[in-house]
Amino acid sequence: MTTFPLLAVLLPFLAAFAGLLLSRWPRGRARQSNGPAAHVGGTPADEDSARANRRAAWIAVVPTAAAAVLAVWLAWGQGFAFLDGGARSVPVGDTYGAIDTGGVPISLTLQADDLSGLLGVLVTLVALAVQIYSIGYLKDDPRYPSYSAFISLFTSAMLLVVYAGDLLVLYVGWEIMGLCSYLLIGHWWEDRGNSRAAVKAFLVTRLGDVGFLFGIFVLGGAAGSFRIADVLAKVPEMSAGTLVAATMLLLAGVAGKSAQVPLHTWLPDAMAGPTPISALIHAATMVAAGIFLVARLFPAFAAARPTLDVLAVLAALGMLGAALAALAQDDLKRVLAYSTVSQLAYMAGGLAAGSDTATIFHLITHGAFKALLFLCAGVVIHHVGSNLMSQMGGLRRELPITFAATTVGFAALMGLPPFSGFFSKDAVLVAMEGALAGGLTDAAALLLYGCALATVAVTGAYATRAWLRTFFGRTRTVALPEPEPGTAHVIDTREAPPTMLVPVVLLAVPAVLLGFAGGLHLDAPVAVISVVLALLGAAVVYASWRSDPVADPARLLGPLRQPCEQAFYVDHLYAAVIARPIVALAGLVVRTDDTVVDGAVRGSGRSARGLSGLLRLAQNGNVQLYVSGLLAGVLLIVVGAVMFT
Amino acid sequence: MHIVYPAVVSALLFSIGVYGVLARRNTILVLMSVELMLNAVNLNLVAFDVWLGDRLHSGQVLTLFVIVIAAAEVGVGLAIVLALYRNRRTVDLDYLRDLAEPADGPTPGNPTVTDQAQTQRHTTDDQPVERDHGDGRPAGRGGKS
Amino acid sequence: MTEAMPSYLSPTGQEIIFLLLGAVAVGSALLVVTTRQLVHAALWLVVTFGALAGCYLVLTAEFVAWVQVLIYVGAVIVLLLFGIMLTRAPIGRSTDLDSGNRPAAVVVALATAAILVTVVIDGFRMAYTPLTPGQGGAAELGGSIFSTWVLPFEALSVLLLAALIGAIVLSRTDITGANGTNQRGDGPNGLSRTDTPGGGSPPDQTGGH
Amino acid sequence: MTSWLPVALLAVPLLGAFLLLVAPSLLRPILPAYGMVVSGVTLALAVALVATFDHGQAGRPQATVDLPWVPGLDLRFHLGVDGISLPLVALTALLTFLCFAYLGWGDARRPGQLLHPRPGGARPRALVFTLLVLEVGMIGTFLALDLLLFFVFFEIVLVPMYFLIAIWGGAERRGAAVKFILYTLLGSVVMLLGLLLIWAQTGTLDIVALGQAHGAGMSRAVQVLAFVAVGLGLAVKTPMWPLHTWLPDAHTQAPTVGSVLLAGVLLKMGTYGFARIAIPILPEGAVAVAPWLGAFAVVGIIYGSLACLAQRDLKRMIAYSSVGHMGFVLLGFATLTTVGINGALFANVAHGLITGLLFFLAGAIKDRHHTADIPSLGGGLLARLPHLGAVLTFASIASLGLPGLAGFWGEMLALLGAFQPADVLPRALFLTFMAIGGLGAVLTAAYFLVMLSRATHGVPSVPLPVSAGTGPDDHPADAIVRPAADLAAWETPDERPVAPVGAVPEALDIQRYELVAWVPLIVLILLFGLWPQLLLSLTTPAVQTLLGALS
Repeated sequence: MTTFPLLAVLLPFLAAFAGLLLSRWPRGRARQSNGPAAHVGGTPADEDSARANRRAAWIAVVPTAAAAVLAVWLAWGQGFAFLDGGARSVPVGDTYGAIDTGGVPISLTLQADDLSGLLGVLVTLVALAVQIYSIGYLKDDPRYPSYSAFISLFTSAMLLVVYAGDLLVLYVGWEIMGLCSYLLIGHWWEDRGNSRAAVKAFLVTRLGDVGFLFGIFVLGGAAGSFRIADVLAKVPEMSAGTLVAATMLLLAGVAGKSAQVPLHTWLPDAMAGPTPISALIHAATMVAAGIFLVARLFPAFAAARPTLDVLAVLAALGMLGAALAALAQDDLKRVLAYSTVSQLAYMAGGLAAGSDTATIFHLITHGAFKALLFLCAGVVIHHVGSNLMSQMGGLRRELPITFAATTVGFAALMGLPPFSGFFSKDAVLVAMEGALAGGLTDAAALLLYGCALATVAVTGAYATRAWLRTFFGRTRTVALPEPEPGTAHVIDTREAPPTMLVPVVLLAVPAVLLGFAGGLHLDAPVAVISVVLALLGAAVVYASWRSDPVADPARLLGPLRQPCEQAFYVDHLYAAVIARPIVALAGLVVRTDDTVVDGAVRGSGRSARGLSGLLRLAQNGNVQLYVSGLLAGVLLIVVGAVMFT
Repeated sequence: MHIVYPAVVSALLFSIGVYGVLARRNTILVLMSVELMLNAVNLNLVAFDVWLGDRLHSGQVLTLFVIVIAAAEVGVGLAIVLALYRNRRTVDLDYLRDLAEPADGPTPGNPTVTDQAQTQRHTTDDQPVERDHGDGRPAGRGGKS
Repeated sequence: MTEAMPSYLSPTGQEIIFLLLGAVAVGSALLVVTTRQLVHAALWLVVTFGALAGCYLVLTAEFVAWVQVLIYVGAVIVLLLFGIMLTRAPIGRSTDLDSGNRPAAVVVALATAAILVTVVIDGFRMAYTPLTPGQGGAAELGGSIFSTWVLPFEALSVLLLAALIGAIVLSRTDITGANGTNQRGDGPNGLSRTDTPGGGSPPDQTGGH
Repeated sequence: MTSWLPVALLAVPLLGAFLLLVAPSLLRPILPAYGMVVSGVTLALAVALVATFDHGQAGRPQATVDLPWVPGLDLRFHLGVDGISLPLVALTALLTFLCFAYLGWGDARRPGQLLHPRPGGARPRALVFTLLVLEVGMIGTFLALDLLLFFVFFEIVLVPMYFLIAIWGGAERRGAAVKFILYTLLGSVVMLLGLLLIWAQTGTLDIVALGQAHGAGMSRAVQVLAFVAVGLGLAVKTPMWPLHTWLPDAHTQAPTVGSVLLAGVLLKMGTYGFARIAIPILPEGAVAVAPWLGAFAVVGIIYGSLACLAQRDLKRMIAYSSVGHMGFVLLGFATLTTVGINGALFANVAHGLITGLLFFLAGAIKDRHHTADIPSLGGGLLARLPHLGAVLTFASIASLGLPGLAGFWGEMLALLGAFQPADVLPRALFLTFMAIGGLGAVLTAAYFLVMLSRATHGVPSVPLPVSAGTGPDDHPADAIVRPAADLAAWETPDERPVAPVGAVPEALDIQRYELVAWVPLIVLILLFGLWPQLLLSLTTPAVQTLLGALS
């Protein structure tokens, strides 16, 4: 049992390497001969790449399934005790060695306690769903083996973060996740837009991670060890200053990874990656890592009051701004991306309010229904061929199963009663209301609670808008271009291949039932208020949609629409304030390096040659000049001799 | 007889000779100035010989030898001047600038002479030597000027 | 020394003659190096050497004086005049006899003069010797040359021979040099040769002018 | 202990080089194999040295040889190896062997393999001779335990590297080679003055004795002066920020093998000098100069990263990245703590492996496209040469310091050292250094990813003809020419004007000789990345003895 965390981490890790190296091995002719014939179906190249894809699929899915089983077993061992605040059970895990850095040692410990058990289950299940889904989604993609390998690598990195017992081991997993998100966002790197989005994602998270590393240094320095258990044990003895500094720096990492306000700009652009990736990485797991970290080190954060206030303010701004932005987006995936930013800010608010159990409960339910929404969006996009909602409509008849699943997802997102979202959001709202009394400084608590309620309404609005514009209204059928003579269009009238639909249905189940796993303790007034607000938002959008089904309900925002669509021009601000000046500075550095520093070196060479040039002038061939010089020299010597002897 | 007088006279003669050598343009005048310097030396030798009352008269004997050598020297000097005149049409020292450094000197780009570029030897002759044309054709016969 | 050393500032009769001759020599030497006419320079040189011969006489070195007159005035000046003639130097006033190096020359010359004169005066202010005639006669010198100085004398004759041959080789154009090249251009008598004489002289690689 | 190993390590390459002079005709036909054999034997000896090394006492110099060399001046031929120099000796032997494998594997006719005589004269025999002499100099520097012997080997390295750049280099190789050798010689002269000052003050040249004495017998002023002098010489070689301008020129003009050894080993000799000579022997000097060293190091990090961001030439960019990485190493040394110096030594070895691989790749790309100018590569390397693009991505990610790969641990420990510098050093100053170093790490990630996005991503905008097979067994060329319509679909809003490439690139993906040279590096990068304890267990005890009073 104690080696399960290690196995859970190692299995996907080995799967990644196996997928990368073995999927096409032995290197038959497949690799070389994907020549022009590749586009005409049925050539040996296609069989080879199809065989490679099948083998890569198996290499990817089986280890993830095994890891899922291990994770469930571990969580079962911990008794799912975390959610109902039960007694913290004994963590299961082992230390596999220590790195002696000469100062604070790094110990390679992997352990699963109740919190990480839960997260482990969420990660492995969503990863399994996405792997299976991707088989159908990227059926004839030549780079599927590397894609599935990177997903396995991501899964192992996320599990490393979840099961890490040492802060630096957690940091290693943390950064490898960033790398995988870079590689997967840039999966279709032919289009430079995707490549740029990937670079942006990596750099913004990397900026946050530097702050995160410094936070770890502060904690490690203060506690004398990087082990999480030791750090948490030493928290009461740490000075307030160290704690605030450490938690604020950790907050930078959290903001980077969980796309919180200052460093959130990368998440909407990350939608350039394939949809399963958005589902796995940018909805359920990686973005949740930040929240998980705060929950993991919650005693440290709880003791640092100023940090919680800052977190509350950032969360408030984040949730409302992102929700409004989601209301004005035309791209379905960007709507869901901004919705994720908003929900994460929601969870951050929950943490700031002082309740990590409610937050983790909402994290898990959100992971489930947001992954569901993304996978459904994938099916819709797969069917329509474009992300833009303006080109969708009336799909409820063509995609019945997806319609049902999406309805469940949006209902859970809005927090309507029977679905899981209602219970977890309610728990967070209760925590925020509780914070009004103590926990936070009054202004921050008030702002937080106010924004939370406003966000519930706006969430209802954008969820309904997306729902209506996608599945209702007139179907905009786009005529396919005239087929080349002799070939006919192969229309796949079926909704989506089973490999895509099965995960969707599977994920719909927790989206509905997960709410009841949280112990069913409801707070009536808060629940009623949230449902009323959600339905109010939905009603307003429904009314404006009813009046003109074709037009975009976002027109309700009026003058605010354009800023909301551009997410309040934060991107342009960063580009103008950070990106462009750095590139200009780089150009300046190269110029100065060439003229000043190198100039000095070349200059010294030139001046030496110049000096020699002067001396050469004396060699003008005039013999008399030489003799005069000679005699003058002799005279000087004579004078010297006479004078000094 | 105070030895100071001949010594001063010879010193003056010597420096006049130095002036002549350094200032005169015509080579023959330079030779004359050299003769002057030699005579200054001779005067000195004789003066000191007499002053020291040398039994071997080494001073005066040396003066004789110097006179002989001076004569030989003028002979060879003038032969050189003639050869110089025959080749250069002039005997002015100012125009004989062959010892001068070439104006361009080693190109600043690559201070060391690259081995590929075959060094074009500067000839002392005014007439540039016909270089071997790239296509291996031997240099054409120099036209008579 | 027998009588008290007279200061060099009050010269006796001999010294006055010597000073006069010295002044003539220096004056004519100055004219040699400053005259504008080339041939006058040679002639002033004759005056200088004559004055020097006088000086030798005053210093009781008769033999040297006569040798001086004989060789210097007789042979060297004549040779120089021949040189002037052969290089067809301009007769009469020619303006540019002084080269660009004149200022440096003046400085160096004055410096030399100043140093030598000061050192000599400082060193030999008190040096005085009575002149006894007859010391510099031919007999005396002959005896010493052919007794103690025989070896240099013989060496000198070899030197003269070498100088003679050198001068001949340099001045004759039909004697080929070591690498088979000979200086083309005008022959010994100064006439510029218009074309290569027949096949006689070897093909010229250095391409004369 | 086997004290003959260090001598053998020097003798084998020297004999190899000497044989080349003595029997050229005999060795010419088997030249590629000969190079590999000699460097292979040296590698085997290095591995033997690692195996027989007593890991328990890594602090104590082992396998020492101490023979009188110049009795008059009591100079001693004193060799030995300890925790600090062992990894570097092994790294040198490995990189040299990989260079020979790169040059000579297979029929040695492929692009980048200079060992077959071709028109224009690649002078293969001279190349093997130069590389072997270079190897002697490099290994000697790491083995020397006598100041003058260290200096002699430090100088021996310059001459072969000069010829390597001047003869087999690129277009303006002569200027670059001259600048390289003059700049480094100037630095070395200043270092020599420092060494002589130490010799004059203490009367001994033995590094081990001086190290244990920890600057006894030398006043503070003398120690500071000597540290500055020795430091300057080493800083030129490292290179430290203001003294770095010889590096980009040398690298852009050096041949692939030259660049690998220049970046992989020669830069390490500068930093090794700090660990072996400057800090242990002149502790008070080190304490006085450390803040300045830290400042220059940090400026170097930012300066190098910014310079890389605006570079167009791939090899020049990697050269500037070396300036940045060496900034981290110097920052580690400046902290004067065990953690910091451990980090510096780890980053040293990691940089050798990673930048060695990067320069192999840059050379491979340059040999295929006949240009290293990133825009004129036309982008889309992953489409045209997928394996080469994949390895380039791997190397770049390793170089930007991704945890799990070797590049991370060195930089992280250097930053950790800067977080808690030696208590004699100003804490606030080093915290700002740490912050700036962190920003430098972000900038490093920025320029590598921008380079990757420009070079490997996008659609190859240069149409690929059928490449003329250079070898009989060459597989039919895969002319991946996408239909024009498809190209138009992917609008490529690349902001860089893409200049059409003159000579058309050959579409040969990774060849066997390249695989042989690169796989060991990749494996080692992964190994040290996943399990850094391998290296840290060696350097930690050695660094503790080195710091002595300070730690």
